Amino acid sequence: MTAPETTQEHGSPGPTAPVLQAKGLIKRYGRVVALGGSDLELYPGEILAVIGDNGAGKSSLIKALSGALVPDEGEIHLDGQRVRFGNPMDARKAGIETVYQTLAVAPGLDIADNLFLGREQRRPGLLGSVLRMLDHKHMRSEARRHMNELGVATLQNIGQPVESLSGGQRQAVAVARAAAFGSRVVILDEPTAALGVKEGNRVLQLIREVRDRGLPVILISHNMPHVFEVADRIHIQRLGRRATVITPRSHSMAEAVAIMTGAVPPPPAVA
Amino acid sequence: MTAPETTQEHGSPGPTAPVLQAKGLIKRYGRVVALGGSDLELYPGEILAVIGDNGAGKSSLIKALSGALVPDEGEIHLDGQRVRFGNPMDARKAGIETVYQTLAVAPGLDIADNLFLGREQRRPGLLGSVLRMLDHKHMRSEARRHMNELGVATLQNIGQPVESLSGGQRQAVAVARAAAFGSRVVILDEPTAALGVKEGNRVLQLIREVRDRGLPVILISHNMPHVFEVADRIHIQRLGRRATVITPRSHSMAEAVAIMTGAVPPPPAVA
Amino acid sequence: MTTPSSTASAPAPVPAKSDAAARPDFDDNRTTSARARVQQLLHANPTLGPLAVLVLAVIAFTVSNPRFFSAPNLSLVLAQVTVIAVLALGQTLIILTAGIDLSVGAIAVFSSILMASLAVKAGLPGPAALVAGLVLGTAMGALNGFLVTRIKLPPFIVTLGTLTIFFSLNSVVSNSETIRGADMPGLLTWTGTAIPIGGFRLTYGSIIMLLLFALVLFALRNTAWGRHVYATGDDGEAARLAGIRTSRVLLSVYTVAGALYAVGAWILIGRLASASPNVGTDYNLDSITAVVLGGASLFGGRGGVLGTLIGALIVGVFRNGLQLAGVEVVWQGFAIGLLVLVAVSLDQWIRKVKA
Amino acid sequence: MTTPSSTASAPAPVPAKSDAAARPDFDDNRTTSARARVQQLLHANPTLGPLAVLVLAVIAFTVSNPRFFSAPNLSLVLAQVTVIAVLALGQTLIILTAGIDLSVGAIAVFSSILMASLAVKAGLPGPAALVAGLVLGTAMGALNGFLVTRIKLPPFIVTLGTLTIFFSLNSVVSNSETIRGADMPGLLTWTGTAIPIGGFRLTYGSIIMLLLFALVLFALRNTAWGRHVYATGDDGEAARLAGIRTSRVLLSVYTVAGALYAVGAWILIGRLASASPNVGTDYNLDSITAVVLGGASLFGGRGGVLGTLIGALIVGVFRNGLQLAGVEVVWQGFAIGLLVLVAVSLDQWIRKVKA
Amino acid sequence: STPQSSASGGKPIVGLITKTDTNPFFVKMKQGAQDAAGQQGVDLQSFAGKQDGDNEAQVQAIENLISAGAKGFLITPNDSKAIVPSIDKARQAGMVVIALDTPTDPASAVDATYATDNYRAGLLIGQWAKAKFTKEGKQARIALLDLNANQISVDVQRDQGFLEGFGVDVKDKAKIGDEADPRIAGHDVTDGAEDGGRTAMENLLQKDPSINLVYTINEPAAAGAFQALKAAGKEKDVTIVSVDGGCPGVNNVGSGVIGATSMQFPLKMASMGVEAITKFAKDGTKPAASAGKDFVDTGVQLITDQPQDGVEAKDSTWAKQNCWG
Ligand SMILES: Nc1ncnc2c1ncn2[C@@H]1O[C@H](COP(=O)(O)OP(=O)(O)OP(=O)(O)O)[C@@H](O)[C@H]1O
Ligand SMILES: Nc1ncnc2c1ncn2[C@@H]1O[C@H](COP(=O)(O)OP(=O)(O)OP(=O)(O)O)[C@@H](O)[C@H]1O
Ligand SMILES: [Mg+2]
Ligand SMILES: [Mg+2]
Repeated sequence: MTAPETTQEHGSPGPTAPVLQAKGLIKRYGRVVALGGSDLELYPGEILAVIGDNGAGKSSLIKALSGALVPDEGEIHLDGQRVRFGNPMDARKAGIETVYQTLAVAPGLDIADNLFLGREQRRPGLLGSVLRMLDHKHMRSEARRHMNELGVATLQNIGQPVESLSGGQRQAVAVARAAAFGSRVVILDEPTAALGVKEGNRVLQLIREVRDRGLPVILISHNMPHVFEVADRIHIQRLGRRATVITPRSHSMAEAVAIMTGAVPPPPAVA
Repeated sequence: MTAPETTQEHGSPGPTAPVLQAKGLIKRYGRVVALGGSDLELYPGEILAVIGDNGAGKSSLIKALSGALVPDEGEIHLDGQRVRFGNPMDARKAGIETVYQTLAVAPGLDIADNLFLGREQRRPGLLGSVLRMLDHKHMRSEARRHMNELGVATLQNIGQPVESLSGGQRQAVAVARAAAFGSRVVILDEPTAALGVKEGNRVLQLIREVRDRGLPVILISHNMPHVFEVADRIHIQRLGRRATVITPRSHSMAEAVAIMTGAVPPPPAVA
Repeated sequence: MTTPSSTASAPAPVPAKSDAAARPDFDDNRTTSARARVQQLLHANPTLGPLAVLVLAVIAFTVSNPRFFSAPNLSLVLAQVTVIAVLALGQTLIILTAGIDLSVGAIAVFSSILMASLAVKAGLPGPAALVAGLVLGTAMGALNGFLVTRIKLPPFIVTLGTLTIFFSLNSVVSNSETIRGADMPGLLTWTGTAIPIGGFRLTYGSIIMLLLFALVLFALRNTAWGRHVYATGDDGEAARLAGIRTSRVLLSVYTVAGALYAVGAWILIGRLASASPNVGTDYNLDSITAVVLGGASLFGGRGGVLGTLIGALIVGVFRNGLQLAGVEVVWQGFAIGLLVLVAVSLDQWIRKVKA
Repeated sequence: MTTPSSTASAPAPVPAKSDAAARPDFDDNRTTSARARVQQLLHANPTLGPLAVLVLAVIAFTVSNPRFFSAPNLSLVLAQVTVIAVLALGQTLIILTAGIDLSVGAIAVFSSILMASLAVKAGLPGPAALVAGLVLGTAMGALNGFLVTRIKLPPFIVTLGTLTIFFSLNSVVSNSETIRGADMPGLLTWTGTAIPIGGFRLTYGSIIMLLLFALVLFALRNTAWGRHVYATGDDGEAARLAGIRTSRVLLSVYTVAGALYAVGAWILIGRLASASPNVGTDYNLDSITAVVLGGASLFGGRGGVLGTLIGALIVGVFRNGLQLAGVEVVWQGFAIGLLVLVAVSLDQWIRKVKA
Repeated sequence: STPQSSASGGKPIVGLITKTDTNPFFVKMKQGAQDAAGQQGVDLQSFAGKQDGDNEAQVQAIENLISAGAKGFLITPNDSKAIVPSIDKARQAGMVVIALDTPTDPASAVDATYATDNYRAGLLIGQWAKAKFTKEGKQARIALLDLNANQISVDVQRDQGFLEGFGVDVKDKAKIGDEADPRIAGHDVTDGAEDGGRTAMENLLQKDPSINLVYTINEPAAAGAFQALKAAGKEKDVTIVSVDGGCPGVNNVGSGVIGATSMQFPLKMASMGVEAITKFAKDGTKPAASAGKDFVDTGVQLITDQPQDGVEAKDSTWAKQNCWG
């Protein structure tokens, strides 16, 4: 596990500008308001947790950031530049890699194919450059390595279609993909929900490693111990808006939960 | 929360016969072995937790018990009688109600329709008996009540199709259904994975209430605090088999996790 | 029970009051803009898209030839779409379950031949011949359902197979000969009789058709069976896990569809005043087109019978309107193709507003 | 960082050794029973089912008439399925993306008319007419793709619309007149030329067909594009979220399919030694049948081109074999329907073994 | 026809390839051929296209007949031009080929053609209608209910023959619908079946309610058109003419549904054809075309119960004894 002191560095947004910023995002579905004017700031090198009740709009918020939904109103800024993501590919090109709550895996393809989907590796030499032939062998062995890294050791057949995997195995595939390929920002929507204790911890470790590579991470989770273990700052989403931002040092878990559920009024944002 | 002493009563399997029993279940998929001879006993009025690594075969085990998969080998006994479930309807008729990890909701139908799927309520009087007309209004208000009971208060429109719900809201629908209709055994596969802190706790409470109604419950969860909070006994699944059975009193969480991941050899089963 | 470790992840439930206090933000009945209200309307009524297309088409054709919007011509359009509408009604049920029925034309035509042959060649009295034809048509639908649910074959293949089988039995039974309505008992051709209502002439066949639509609409919306049909088509595996006997639902759907086709056969005899073994080659594509124009998804679980009725009317209006507008036969195909594309684009565009 | 509360839910990672120790239980290479090995084989090769059906059909027809299994007759069957096989190849790509193409026949026939008209009526030299025809066919496919991806219409509706549009343009361009192969440049009819190999006569058209299958097989299995086609068809929304430009994939698939249909048109000219505007009405159903018999799912994402080739051969073998067996025309439809059902049941049964 | 006989070559094989196997005309033709084959002691193998215009199925049928070693075959070509290369192949393989009902293009591609003169069939009903309208002093408003949009030869010949007979300038004789005569109210297609006939008639009537003369491609289309007229209450004022001579059609002439129809003789075509091929199989004599025409005309007979001066006709009583199905 990373030493506690490194966390100190990351936690402070200080004078640095946010890498990714959302301003007043609104998204309605008919009568339903998923986002009612939501803000978010993500600073360089930090792990920002987003917590909130079910239906608070967490997934909608990060979907807007990753191009999976186009907000009705509001702005998104990446490195200070206003960006408009029409689809997930735009965000991905900008270096934002996302694990969606619904996982977004192709059920009939196998683990390696899913891991490398959209980023397939070609054979070296003419076979690859002229015939554009895929390097199945390499991708399979890489896939096995990634899955083992996440502690998913019960995987018996790397060529299994993803639809036949257990819930946790499937989630691991999605997480491994994001961790391996993020280049600017990594967003994880409930990455440990279906994971076992060991596998969940490996993912937390991975998140720290990604942060230590210099990439800021947005982590959505209902697991308070996990959140308080890795987050530098905690964005609390409530009823489609950001209620406040706290840190694991400024507030306890019980306080965070109380703010989240509306039991106590949100304190002013930290920092 | 229920008083600790009531738990004592339930925990002891003692001389009573198991309500539901699995013997040597085997399920293979091609080269993959999902269940390698798994046993399980569920005693009257207890909450039996099933824990295990990702891919350990927990979901496969309960799918066999609920008729969703037909094991290649092995026997299932309900109240001492051997039963064969060819499909989920058979198990359901026998009073076994299940929340699957994949939720098994009809995405295009709304919350009320999903809650009452297969158990629709008809209008009183001739409209119901002759025209077999559904009582939409009643089902909707019941649905709203069930969802509120689970603490899912952010739900804005009870007529929303389930596919447009947030992850946690969707899970709440599945849990509410099982809790409302189980008559002999209730099985829950990761019912709190996508739920928030408050909603998760409500589900735990609901599980206890179901148990207090006299129904035994099987709870699969990766959330150790949850498991240790409500379980009477804990079945540890490992590599497609039952490794052992412990209780929250006999072992600590750390010990349970160590057994589950294979870090320490499984102790003999308690009781 | 409340151990220190569990507190962390499981604080005591908060008072419910706080939720209620926060509710106004999300109130269902907050004042909405006009645009939002249109959106809501469209959201609640997916048939409004096809309906708008139909209305636009009627307006356009009326402008091009005012005779189009006359009572006699509109009765004609209704009579022309009646058979297809009934067949499309059965097709809708099947498409709702994520199936497809290529045998609809074969079942309808074969049933009409059976009714007429039993009456004329075998000498059965009218009611007996009619009932026998209805039962046999239903049985053909049930055979499809049996093959889909028991042998677990894809509906496309099942109905492709039975399509050729029924058509070939049809040739054998009819000897490819038309039976004239004049030779049949009056009951069989009764569906073609029209009641004049002002300048409008409504056939009994059309009345039966409208009643069938009302019946199926009721069953889909207001009975458990209807919910099960949608659930089965939406996600069959989920429905099965939720305890729906999906095989039974599918079997019932194919059987009901067969019965509807057989009623369609009766209406067909009335419309043509004959039973001809050679009609109906386009019924498959036409019925599927009506369903899809009506907004249903071929992937199942989405759509409804009102949409199908509108879809069938759209096709009928196009065919009739183009002829009245004096479009050449070679170009009529072109125009219909174009109009179908434009119609569905329009519908898509209308739907987009709501998303 | 290691607070007491987190220990409970997050113990230190366990040494990896313990997993390895437990592994033997689950070893991939444990000795397997013969039955298990058959299961694995079927699991890995879903085309074995259709293949078994094909082999059984060949055996049955050979028994009923030994002439069936003669080199001349087998060459005939191959030549007879060549056009449908090429069209079904394009159809496979589209069905893999969960689409369907009803315009396949229209594009193929219209392309053949365009090639022939450009050569004979407009006087273009053979290669120019051929290339122009190929480009125009590709453009027709691209138009379908454009409507599917940009206007976001369902493929069924798009291709239904373009089907009628292309067929009616086809009538206009051809003036409903057949163009004789004798009047065309030799290049256009070259595909019908046969090379004798023993008693077997292999046409250049069949060779092109086999090469195209090999090419598409390679592309689907070994290129990123192939993976994207499967992912898009499997779950389009998931693929989009995973960062696949699904619109671009779909557009490419419809365009490639159009190109394949245009090559099919060339082979068609060679086969019929003429370009006739009136052929091809069955190509839609036949090509879809071949794909489905080959084991692909109409819901997308499952299936492959080898299965399609076998599916096309099954249809060809049935048609030819029944005729040689002396089955009467009226009963041939019946027999083909029955055989299709039996074939797919058999395939289903073979697959069941593996589940 | 057992597989053994065709395989062992006991009886000579004769093929019959019709346009479709659902049209009663071709069903009758097949029955005629079967009867003749029974009498002549040959093995008849029949094939059919799947619908009008289906050339490819006929090409396959020819290939299969070559493969089966047939002596010759009878064919009603779906595409007169496109079928020629396949017929050439068959003749090169030593088979004798006879076109039935519809000539090939060129007609010399086959050894002989036994056909209805479809143009004449149309001409007769045209002349009859003209005489009737002239006698009654009525101005005609004509609706033409054709087969389909493909302008296939039978469709064109009957349509243009009718117009010619009625005295309309048909412009291009090979093209339906290019006329500019104001008496023509419109064209529509029927697929030669009742439902198509009814819908087409309904729509044309809406377009022009004054229609009083309806040409139909065949009798099923005529029956459909009549229902449309009846529903509009116009069945008394409108004259329908048609082509075929099938028994239901002849009955419709008797009951006044159809004013006049041109009867053709499919049974005769078929039996003549089978005899000719059997003769070739026995002694190698090839059939020859009748002098003056490039086909053997099997005749057309106008059937009507309202005979008109100057147009030779038989009545429906005679026709009922001679109708073919
Ligand atoms: N496509 C949609 N149509 C209608 N309502 C939607 C749609 N998507 C989301 N919503 C609604 O928007 C609200 C916010 O949903 P969102 O998925 O963002 O919640 P969340 O915070 O991620 O919840 P969870 O913790 O349960 O995942 C919910 O009330 C949900 O029902
Ligand atoms: N249909 C299937 N085809 C092939 N393998 C399967 C199938 N279903 C399950 N498996 C395999 O069986 C094993 C057990 O799966 P199961 O879903 O029972 O695990 P689990 O204990 O529920 O895991 P999790 O905690 O991740 O939900 C896994 O390795 C999985 O890949
Ligand atoms: Mg969410
Ligand atoms: Mg599981």
